[in-house]
Amino acid sequence: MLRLLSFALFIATWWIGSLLIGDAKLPAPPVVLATMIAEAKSGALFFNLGATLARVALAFTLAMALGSAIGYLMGRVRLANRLGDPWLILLLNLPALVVIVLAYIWAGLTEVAAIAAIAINKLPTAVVTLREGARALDPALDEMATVFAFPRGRAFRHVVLPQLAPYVAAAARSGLSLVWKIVLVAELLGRPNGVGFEIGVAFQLFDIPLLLAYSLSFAAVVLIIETVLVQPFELRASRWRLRAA
Amino acid sequence: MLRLLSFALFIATWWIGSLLIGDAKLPAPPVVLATMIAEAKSGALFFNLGATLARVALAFTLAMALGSAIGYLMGRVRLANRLGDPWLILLLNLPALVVIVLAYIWAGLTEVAAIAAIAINKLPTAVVTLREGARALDPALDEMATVFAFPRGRAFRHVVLPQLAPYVAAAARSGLSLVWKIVLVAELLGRPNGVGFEIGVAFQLFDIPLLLAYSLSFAAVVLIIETVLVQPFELRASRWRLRAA
Amino acid sequence: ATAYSAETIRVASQKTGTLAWELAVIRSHGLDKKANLAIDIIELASPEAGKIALRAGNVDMMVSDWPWVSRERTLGAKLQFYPYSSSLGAVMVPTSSPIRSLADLKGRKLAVAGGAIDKSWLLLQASLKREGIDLKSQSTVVYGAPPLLAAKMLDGEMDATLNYWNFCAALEAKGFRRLAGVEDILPKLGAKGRIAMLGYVFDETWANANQDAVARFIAMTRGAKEILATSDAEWDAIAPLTGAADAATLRAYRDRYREGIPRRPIADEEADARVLYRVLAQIGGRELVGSAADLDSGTFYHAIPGD
Amino acid sequence: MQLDVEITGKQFESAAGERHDVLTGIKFSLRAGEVGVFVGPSGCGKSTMLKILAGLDHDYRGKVSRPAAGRLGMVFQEPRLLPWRSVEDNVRLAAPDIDRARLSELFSVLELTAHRSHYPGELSLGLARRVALARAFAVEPDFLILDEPLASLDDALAARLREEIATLVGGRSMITLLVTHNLDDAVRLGDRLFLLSARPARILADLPIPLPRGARGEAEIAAIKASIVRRTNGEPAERDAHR
Amino acid sequence: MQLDVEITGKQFESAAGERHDVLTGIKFSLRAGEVGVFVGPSGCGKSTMLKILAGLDHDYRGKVSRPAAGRLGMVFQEPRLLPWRSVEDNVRLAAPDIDRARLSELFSVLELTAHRSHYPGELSLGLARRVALARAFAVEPDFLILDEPLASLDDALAARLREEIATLVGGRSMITLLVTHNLDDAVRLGDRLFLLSARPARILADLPIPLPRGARGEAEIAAIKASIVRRTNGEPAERDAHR
Ligand SMILES: Nc1ncnc2c1ncn2[C@@H]1O[C@H](COP(=O)(O)OP(=O)(O)OP(=O)(O)O)[C@@H](O)[C@H]1O
Ligand SMILES: Nc1ncnc2c1ncn2[C@@H]1O[C@H](COP(=O)(O)OP(=O)(O)OP(=O)(O)O)[C@@H](O)[C@H]1O
Ligand SMILES: [Mg+2]
Ligand SMILES: [Mg+2]
Repeated sequence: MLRLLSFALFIATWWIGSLLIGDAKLPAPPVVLATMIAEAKSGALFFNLGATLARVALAFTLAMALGSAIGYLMGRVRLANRLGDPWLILLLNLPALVVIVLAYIWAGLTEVAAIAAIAINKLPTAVVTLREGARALDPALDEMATVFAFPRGRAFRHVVLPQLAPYVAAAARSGLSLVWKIVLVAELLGRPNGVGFEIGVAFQLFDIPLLLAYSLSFAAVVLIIETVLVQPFELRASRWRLRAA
Repeated sequence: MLRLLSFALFIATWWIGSLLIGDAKLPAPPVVLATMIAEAKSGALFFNLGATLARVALAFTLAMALGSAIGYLMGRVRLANRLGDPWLILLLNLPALVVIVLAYIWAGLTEVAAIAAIAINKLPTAVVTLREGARALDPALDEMATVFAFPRGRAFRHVVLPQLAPYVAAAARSGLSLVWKIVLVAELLGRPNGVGFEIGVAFQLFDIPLLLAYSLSFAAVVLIIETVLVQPFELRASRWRLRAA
Repeated sequence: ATAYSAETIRVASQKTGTLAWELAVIRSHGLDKKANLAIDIIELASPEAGKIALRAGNVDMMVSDWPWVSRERTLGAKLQFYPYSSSLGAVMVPTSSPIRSLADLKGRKLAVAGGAIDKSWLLLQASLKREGIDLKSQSTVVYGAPPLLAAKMLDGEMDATLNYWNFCAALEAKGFRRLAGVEDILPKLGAKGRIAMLGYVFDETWANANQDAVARFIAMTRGAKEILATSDAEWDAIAPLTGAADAATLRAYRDRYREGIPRRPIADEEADARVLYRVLAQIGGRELVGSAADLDSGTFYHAIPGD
Repeated sequence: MQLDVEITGKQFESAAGERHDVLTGIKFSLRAGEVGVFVGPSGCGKSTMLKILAGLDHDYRGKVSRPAAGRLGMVFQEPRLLPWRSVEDNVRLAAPDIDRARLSELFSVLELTAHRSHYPGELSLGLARRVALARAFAVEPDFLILDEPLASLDDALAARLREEIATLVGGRSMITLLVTHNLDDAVRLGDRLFLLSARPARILADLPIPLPRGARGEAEIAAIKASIVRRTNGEPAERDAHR
Repeated sequence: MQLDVEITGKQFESAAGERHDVLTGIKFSLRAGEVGVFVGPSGCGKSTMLKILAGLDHDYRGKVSRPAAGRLGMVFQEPRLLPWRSVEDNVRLAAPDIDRARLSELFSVLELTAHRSHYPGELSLGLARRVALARAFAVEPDFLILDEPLASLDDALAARLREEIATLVGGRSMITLLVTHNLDDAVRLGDRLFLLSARPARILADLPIPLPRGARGEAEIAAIKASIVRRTNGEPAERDAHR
């Protein structure tokens, strides 16, 4: 309910803003919606959105899985951290553009290169977040698990994972947004389809309604996933936390 | 020591890689170093690095401060979260390109527009991370602070902040890297100097040594800041954590 | 259909670029079949993507400029160039602007597309320098992405813009005044005529191995250019590709495009390129042209029959 | 200065969503200088009550009027120290105005002198509880709440700390609430003894302890204890009433 | 099956970097079926010793040979439950093979039946400690370590749980270590009683309790207690030796 209200508020702000600033600088919601519908009707929206979502899903999963594992290791094993840290900082601070260009040059303008480049861009931020999470793990619970001879899997699932959950959530949310920002660059530079490609075209044509239509479509998809999937799950997973009085 | 070793390993890997792949696809370290030195001698490196660092510093500080505050609020006050959440997801999933273009359109091709656009891109990821941190705060310690009538400032500094520290660290590290990725786009699209501008030039010319020279200079700056400033501080701040047996 | 399979040429094309228009014409008129070529179009969204594609080996041919090709050659990558378009950028001002000549740009806010090493920008500076004006220091220069700067011009945030020809055409259709085209300043710098800055770029070894196919490709694109040069109806057909918002814009695109079809012998093009190369190097385009003082001699591709 | 309590109801909602009563009839008053001791079965609602009285929980039915301007000192059932601050800082943060001499005295009485600069993670549980005690004492409270303050301490130390609490209580005119499972502590420290029922807690008996604290000999204490044990054993049915 | 312990030294390094001794001379053996009780001043090193015996800490001087293939059950000094798992899940995770009937019985003895589905955050401290006890019992251990298992429980419940521990110990041939500050518990449950010095802890006395557990009447228990009190009071200088 409140979410809906807040969403309505957003649309209202936008609309008023566009009235004040002028349609040329900020197209009103109906204009963008019309563009969105036109693109949807032609099938281009779904085609491009689909292509991008597939890339996002792949790169995100890859980077989250690998990044979480590395981050966990670096947070727990001091040697791993010492060895990995300079690489991490380097990777963290390599511009997306450079990584993508190099990936395309080495592996060709292929889907694999694109996804790998995106994943490499996201990877270090997942590492950094999960590393903090692993460092903050409670040793008392570890000891408990050792005493009661929890097998590795059980200890991970029931002792470690719930402690990492907030870090995973943070890494996932900000990570998804990062992947999305970078997939656009990757598509701009070397893919023949996808939202990034269309946004590049829209930018060249300086077609702001088109630009917004594609941007907001993705945001809408994420909004729906959040509302329908992630947040109910999160609510369930954090039920044990006492509501503040 | 170990860090140095790891760093040496990185250079070695790179060098061998460049020998295998060929100089055209991956220039060897000395080539990049020579470019770096040439740029440094001409003063261009420091000038551009300085300009970018100033933007990064400003946008980063702005986004971290605001984002942390908002994230903290959303983590603690349920109403704030409900209201802010759709906006957050939207902001999170707006492509950097779109934000930057819109900022330039509305606020002109100015420094202010660039910094605001970068900050807006980074803001939501800080919010998301700090929100998780605020949610994970220990109510027992809050109660303690209430009972002993800690004034607001003292409670924040001694009770809340140390609990948020790992989240702040994660947000800062991955945030810096995000700001850095985005400042390049902003400079590419509408600033007359900075590393992003130079990378844009290098990219237009397809001059990979130049591309790498600028990218790595920034990474080197961050690496130095990390080694000299951040990590000793972090070590001090987490002294209370028991080293694992 | 021929008994043997047609040779394939992979071409990188920016979706909004003029090459895409020509390729559409080629397709719709079956010119590729007539030339016995299979044109594999790699659609990309940004101009730089073509360079990546060529370097990564995903395409055989892309469109870029000869200063870059020469620079690459001095750095060791043996690329070659064949003229494709002589459409050049222009300086645009609002209709009512008090700016009457290039010299009036002094002290104004000038939006330069493509950054500090843009060829048109360097040439403009060089020509004004001969009049004793150092535009870089005597006016407020704003660099930025071409579409963004065009939009800024429409806003009135800028006094003038030096932009790519297609954005200039769009501005023209919106009533902006063309202060001067870059081709207008070329004679002052020693060029004999309109020069084709843009051309097909490909690997030398590949071109030598596929001389016949390259020749057929060039002839085929000339055919397409001829159609676009003569048929107005054809423009209506490709209108959606151009992104032209209205008929006026489309007309401006058409006229500027037609002007930009290169018609000079390649030797003349090369001679002018030599001259301009020195100008570019002199004005501080070291970054652009690289360390060599002269145009690399192998830059232009000469194996097209009839040139 | 007086504490007037009338809690008619307190419910908790479990994560699964069911509500259950924790407190029903809690009604009593305490004057300054008095020590009220609460004894009741584990899980009956003692800590919940203390939290309400400390002003940490406002979600209950009834009315509590607390000493208005008084300083509050509290020992929670767990130590609740800040893990990232040293023992000394933990105390100083709660009581910034404490003077050096008093702090040293406190640490020495509680046998914490050697641990001043340690972090809580480096303490044994008993040590940590003592730090919590030091913190509560250091604020020089007008209203002191102690939730099992002497658990996890050895008998000798516990006895000495009991003396210390008695001294503190005697020296200042403050209101003290003490929850304990140790009848000995209860009888030696309390002025009024409240027996609580099993959950939902209500006051079963309100037993004043007649002699002043200083005047209680071992014999009197034994007698009072015996009478209490008699009372509590008289009501065995209560404890499992909530099942 | 036997436990042989000889810890000649254990040091901790504080965050500030200073090292201090926590254990010096700990040497004893226990056979299956025996209950060793440890009594010593707060902070002397009891929990540290238990951690070493549980195999959680390998950084000490000396030699410990633990029962090889035996299952270990432990009640830590704090409950150490998983806050994100229900009471029942906390027990089941440690003892996945437990059958329904035994689990229900355990919960009923510990008066936890009403709390099976609660999360640890919804429990009182006493309830949480009981869950920790349930968990340790549920694994049917061969080697049971109890660090103040009956603290924070009311006397009646504590007495009943003491019986339960005695039954468990009597029913299986296991080695039990018990740390307590309650002499009553010590004497009623122990077969051997070890008195520890103040930090650094060493064994001051190793007192066998001659009668079998079942045969100890109130009179014998009082006598044993008295003798122990005499012994501990005879060495008052020890306690502050570490200052
Ligand atoms: N991780 C640690 N780092 C430094 N010192 C420690 C650490 N753990 C315990 N100590 C110190 O070792 C000593 C013994 O601690 P331990 O927890 O074994 O005491 P204990 O006998 O169990 O006391 P209690 O009865 O209060 O539980 C204490 O003085 C404590 O400060
Ligand atoms: N946040 C909560 N949510 C739900 N139930 C709760 C919550 N806190 C306490 N309870 C329940 O309220 C009852 C009373 O808890 P409380 O902590 O007051 O007991 P107590 O008398 O202090 O027990 P103990 O002697 O074990 O400390 C318990 O049954 C407990 O399960
Ligand atoms: Mg309690
Ligand atoms: Mg202990």
